[in-house]
Amino acid sequence: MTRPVRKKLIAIVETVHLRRLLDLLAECGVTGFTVVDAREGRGLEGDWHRGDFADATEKKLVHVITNAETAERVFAAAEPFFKRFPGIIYGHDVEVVRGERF
Amino acid sequence: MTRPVRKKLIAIVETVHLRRLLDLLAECGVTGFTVVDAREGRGLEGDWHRGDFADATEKKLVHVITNAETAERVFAAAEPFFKRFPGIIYGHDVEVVRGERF
Amino acid sequence: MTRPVRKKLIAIVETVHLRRLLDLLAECGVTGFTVVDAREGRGLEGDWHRGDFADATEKKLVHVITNAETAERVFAAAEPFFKRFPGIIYGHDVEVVRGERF
Amino acid sequence: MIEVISLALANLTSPAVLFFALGIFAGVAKSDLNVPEAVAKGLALYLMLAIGFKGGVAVSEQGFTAALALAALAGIVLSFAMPLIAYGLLRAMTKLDPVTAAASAAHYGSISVVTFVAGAEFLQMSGMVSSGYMVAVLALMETPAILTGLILAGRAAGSDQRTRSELVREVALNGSVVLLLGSFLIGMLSGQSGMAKLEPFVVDLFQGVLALFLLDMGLVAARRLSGAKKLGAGGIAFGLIMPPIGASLALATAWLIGMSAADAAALMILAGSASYIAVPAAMRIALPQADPSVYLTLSLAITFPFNLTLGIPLYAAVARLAIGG
Amino acid sequence: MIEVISLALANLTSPAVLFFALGIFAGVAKSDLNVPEAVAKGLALYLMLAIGFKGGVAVSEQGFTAALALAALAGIVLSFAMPLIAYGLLRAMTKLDPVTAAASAAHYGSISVVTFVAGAEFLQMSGMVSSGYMVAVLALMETPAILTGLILAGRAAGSDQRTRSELVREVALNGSVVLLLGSFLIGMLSGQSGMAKLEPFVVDLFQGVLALFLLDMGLVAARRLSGAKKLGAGGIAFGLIMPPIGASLALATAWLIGMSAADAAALMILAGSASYIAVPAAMRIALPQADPSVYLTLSLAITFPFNLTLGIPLYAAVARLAIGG
Amino acid sequence: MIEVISLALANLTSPAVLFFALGIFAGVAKSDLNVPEAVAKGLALYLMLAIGFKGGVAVSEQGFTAALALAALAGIVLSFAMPLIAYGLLRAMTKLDPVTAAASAAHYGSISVVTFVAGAEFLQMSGMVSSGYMVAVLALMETPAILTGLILAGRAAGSDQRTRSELVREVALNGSVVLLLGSFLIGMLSGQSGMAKLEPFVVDLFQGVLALFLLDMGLVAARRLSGAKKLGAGGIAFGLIMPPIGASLALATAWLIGMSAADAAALMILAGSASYIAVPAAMRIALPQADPSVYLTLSLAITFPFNLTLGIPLYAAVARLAIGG
Ligand SMILES: Nc1ncnc2c1ncn2[C@@H]1O[C@H](COP(=O)(O)O)[C@@H](O)[C@H]1O
Ligand SMILES: Nc1ncnc2c1ncn2[C@@H]1O[C@H](COP(=O)(O)O)[C@@H](O)[C@H]1O
Ligand SMILES: Nc1ncnc2c1ncn2[C@@H]1O[C@H](COP(=O)(O)O)[C@@H](O)[C@H]1O
Ligand code: NA
Ligand code: NA
Ligand code: NA
Repeated sequence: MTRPVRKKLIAIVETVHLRRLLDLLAECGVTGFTVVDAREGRGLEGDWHRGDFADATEKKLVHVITNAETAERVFAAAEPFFKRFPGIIYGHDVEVVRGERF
Repeated sequence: MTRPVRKKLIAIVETVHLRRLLDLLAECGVTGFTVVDAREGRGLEGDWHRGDFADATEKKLVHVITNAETAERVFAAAEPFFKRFPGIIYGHDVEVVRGERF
Repeated sequence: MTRPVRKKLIAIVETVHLRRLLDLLAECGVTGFTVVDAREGRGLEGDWHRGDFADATEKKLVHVITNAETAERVFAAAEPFFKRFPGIIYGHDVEVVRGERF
Repeated sequence: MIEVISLALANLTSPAVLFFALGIFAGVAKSDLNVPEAVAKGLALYLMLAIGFKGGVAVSEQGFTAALALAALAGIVLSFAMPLIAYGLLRAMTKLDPVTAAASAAHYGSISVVTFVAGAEFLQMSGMVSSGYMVAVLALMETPAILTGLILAGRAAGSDQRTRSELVREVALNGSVVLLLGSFLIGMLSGQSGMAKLEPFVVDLFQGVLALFLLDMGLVAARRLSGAKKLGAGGIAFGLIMPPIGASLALATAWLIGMSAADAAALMILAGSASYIAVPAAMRIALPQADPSVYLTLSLAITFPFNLTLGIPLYAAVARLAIGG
Repeated sequence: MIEVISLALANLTSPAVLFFALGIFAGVAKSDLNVPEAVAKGLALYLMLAIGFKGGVAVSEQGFTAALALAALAGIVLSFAMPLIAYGLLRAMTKLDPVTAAASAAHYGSISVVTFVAGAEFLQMSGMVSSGYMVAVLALMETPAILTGLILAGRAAGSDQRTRSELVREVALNGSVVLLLGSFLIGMLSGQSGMAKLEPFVVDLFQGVLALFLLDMGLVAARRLSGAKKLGAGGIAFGLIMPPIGASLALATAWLIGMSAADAAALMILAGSASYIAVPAAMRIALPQADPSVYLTLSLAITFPFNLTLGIPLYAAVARLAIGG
Repeated sequence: MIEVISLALANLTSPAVLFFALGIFAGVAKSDLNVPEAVAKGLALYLMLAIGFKGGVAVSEQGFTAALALAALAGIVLSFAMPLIAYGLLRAMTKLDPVTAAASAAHYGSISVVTFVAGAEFLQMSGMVSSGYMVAVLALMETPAILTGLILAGRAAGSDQRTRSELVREVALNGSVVLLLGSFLIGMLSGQSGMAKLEPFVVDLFQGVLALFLLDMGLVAARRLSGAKKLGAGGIAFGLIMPPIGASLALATAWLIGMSAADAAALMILAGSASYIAVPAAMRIALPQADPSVYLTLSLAITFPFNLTLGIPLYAAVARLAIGG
């Protein structure tokens, strides 16, 4: 059976900037998301671990399922965001059920 | 090198209904899964945050790698499930190693 | 708009072997990763739950975005790793922004 | 009268209530102050273990009595009955759909452990020492209301086998019920010799842990305040008048079965309080279509603060006036 | 004899054991009661810090003695030796593959901190005060058994360089070994003046924290009980007879080196207990092909409950009979 | 002099400092010992609640005085001023880019709660009891330095509206500021009657919780030590000389406004300490391009251990020599 295809986006963002990213998503028309705690990681800015007190470098993963146009808007808005703040964003197609939701 | 292709499914489900979903997966023939805690989210039913005591609206992410037929069965069984209970499910193709496992 | 395509890899690994896997990734040329705690799961070796004291069977999810060649090297190196230790690895294409990063 | 006011003021300046206010302030001001979820759950476990154990030790001295049995019965009847009133009021005062109204009503038949704990501290401060077995009454009142709520929602029978068994587990084997009753039994079995071992833990630390826990309750309640707009004036009014109504019913019941003023006050506090742990979880299982933001806001952001600050001293004063002692 | 039975009964009605039973009950009944993982780990850290520190302060008064050195040696020898017996029994009594049998055997050479802690409380209650340095013996017994287990599995040499270094870290620098020995040293260094500062924390709260921790142990053990079917009657029997066998060996050793009855009982408790933290982690690294559900079920769901309820009073009674005091 | 050395030695063998050393050892040796993040945050909340509350109760007895107002003013001025010196030194001693230097400088104007807490314990042990209101000074010193840091980075004005409002929240409503000042106020409002309720919690347990917390600080500091190589000799030297410089400035200020030796020592400890919670978070928001590994390593792995072991007794001795008492 073929099912509706939508975009899944994942962003990795610093906890201190999470609200800012969620607001950006909402402005782009995203209506649903799920946030997951990251434990540790490495990127251009070096290593970080959760529990290093200083939550300063702690990160979250934001999962979003949305339609193609909204995804395009998010990508466009996220590019300057992630030039300014640490983190990454990427996306790919997924099959969904109840496609009218997204 | 080409590798075997399988389906990855992700479901987001309320913690109180996690067992029910895992049983549904097992009935469909799923033999492996991994569950991750979600931290917060937004959907049709509004916002929720982990740590709001009332775990009533807390969610989990369930990751499943499985073959195409099993995935089809899961999608079919999940549709009524997620009409009844809050949450979403989606899937996409992935390359795996040790493909005979799934 | 078309965006650069990279590989996303996800590995599920026992916490006691996490460092070993991260070192393997670094040897393959991976420059960034993000680790997430898993809560519970099932596989060939049976069920496990976080908080069972004995963290002996606790697992982590490792997310990696990287280019195709590096991904190929990781897959090749991961195959013997996951024959020896419990866990799985899989991958798929994703669109990214700031593709030069990966 | 002056004494009542001075006790009410003493309540408002007790560290526990002030830490709750600090939590509300921090939450409303959007401070990043937060208590990690695991710590909050750990503190909640401690409070239930301690309150259950202390109650059990007290009963181990007094023994089982007819008064205990009567109190337990009274609590169960109140838990079954109060959702009926709550449902009627909610339907009259708000535009909530019937299922959400039924789910919310169930919360008011059940109880809030922390309200009881804070109330017990207040009673002690006022020289009104309630019986140890009121803890058992507390545990027994947690769940009957759920059944009434389901009947009101026309769902008691309609659900599938699986949901029913999940529900039984949530109702009879709910974590807080098991821990409260279990600790109560352990207190009864180990008595004074057990208390000698655990006293520094369950008695000395109690007020401090309560203060820290209430800080977190304030933060959570503040997060829920935003939901109050959705409730409307009718909903908010319900959250404020249902507690005194429940408490009045409890007073009448207490008077009927000849309770002491202190026990009557404790029963009023229980009846006036609303669940925010056991019942929401049960409602997510049995009535997933009910809107959780309604009942969580009512219980956490309206009724709990009201009881903690004004309700408890009010119930205590009325119990003393009506029953004497 | 009557005294023995009455002490055994007192053990069974101590809050700590009763909270363990409550945890088992809640787990078996599938209640949703649970202790957050972070809280359980925090409680475990507390117990190790407190037991280590108290032991160290005790030794700071007595000073290093030949008795201490002998006890340490005895513990290390027992830890190395017991897996040999355990392996033989497992191969005879069960159908486990050799590697899983070797991995499981290693657990029985090592020790369980919580069993020791509960045992120390019981001994104190029975008027048998063991020496402070038994805590050091405890820490020293944690890991030698791992080496024997690996030799039994034919793996001591076969593993790669990387695995060996991981293993050294797991064995010599295992978190619980470091915290126990570290707190022991800190207790020795800071002595009575340190104890004056930490007493309310490490002494007064101890029993309460232990009770809460055992509640969680019960929940975890109950979750593991389902694995008992897989073990079969032979496996279960092994989990019940290996502890007394280990304890008997310890008694003989204690008698040889002239230990007091209290220290002998403590050594028996250590020998009779089985690891469920340090050894499983080491086995996942060195012997990933061994089945973890076998050794975790044996250690947590069979041996631990046996020791906590019956084993401890049994060992204490035998030690007193055999050595006197 | 001999007394000074003996107090310094007593500091080094206090359980708190020894547990910090144990954490460093375990971290450097790559032991798997770790304190769950939620537990560490819970302990930090406890320490802030307890220190704030105790300070408030002390002030409730003394009342608001001119001395309090002067001390507060002195703290705020120091917090604003010290980053200027720190920035100059960093630019002279290291090759850091200006923005990272400015961000790091801000940390040294602000304070470290745990350093203050450990210092207050040391002062008490040495018979120097500082005023309760020093806790308010502590809270007031947390954030002014952030503004100076931003000005140094040329960013005070350049940031967008959104960043500014996030920053205000981080600065004025930072969790630790809110909890410290809030608990201080609650202590003032509830006074001795509140203290009677919370004493076993906020006083008796304090040293034990501090010891466990410092164990975790040691583990975290050890993880940060690897960043020290990147800092170079100049950076490390800065982390060691900036604290005494800040403390000297504080001594001069304390002398100017006529503080007691104990209060002067407390102010020196505050001035000498560097933030590792509030300021890093603010810097991630306002100056995301500054390198966090620089300021976290400086503050956690260089300055904190220095102050805990040598700085605190040094400042206390100097304050006593300079001011007498
Ligand atoms: N290639 C990658 N794959 C997965 N996660 C990454 C990758 N690069 C960066 N991250 C995550 O994003 C965070 C910030 O990245 P960066 O801005 O490069 O320091 C890192 O700490 C990682 O947690
Ligand atoms: N579009 C989406 N993208 C990611 N997560 C979602 C999305 N929609 C819903 N969710 C998650 O699923 C939960 C339940 O969704 P709902 O049933 O729509 O309230 C939400 O609270 C989110 O955590
Ligand atoms: N098919 C699967 N889908 C998702 N997660 C899996 C799957 N198989 C295994 N896992 C995860 O990987 C862990 C180890 O797998 P195994 O080596 O098969 O025991 C399991 O406990 C699960 O957490
Ligand atoms: Na009620
Ligand atoms: Na043993
Ligand atoms: Na400073």
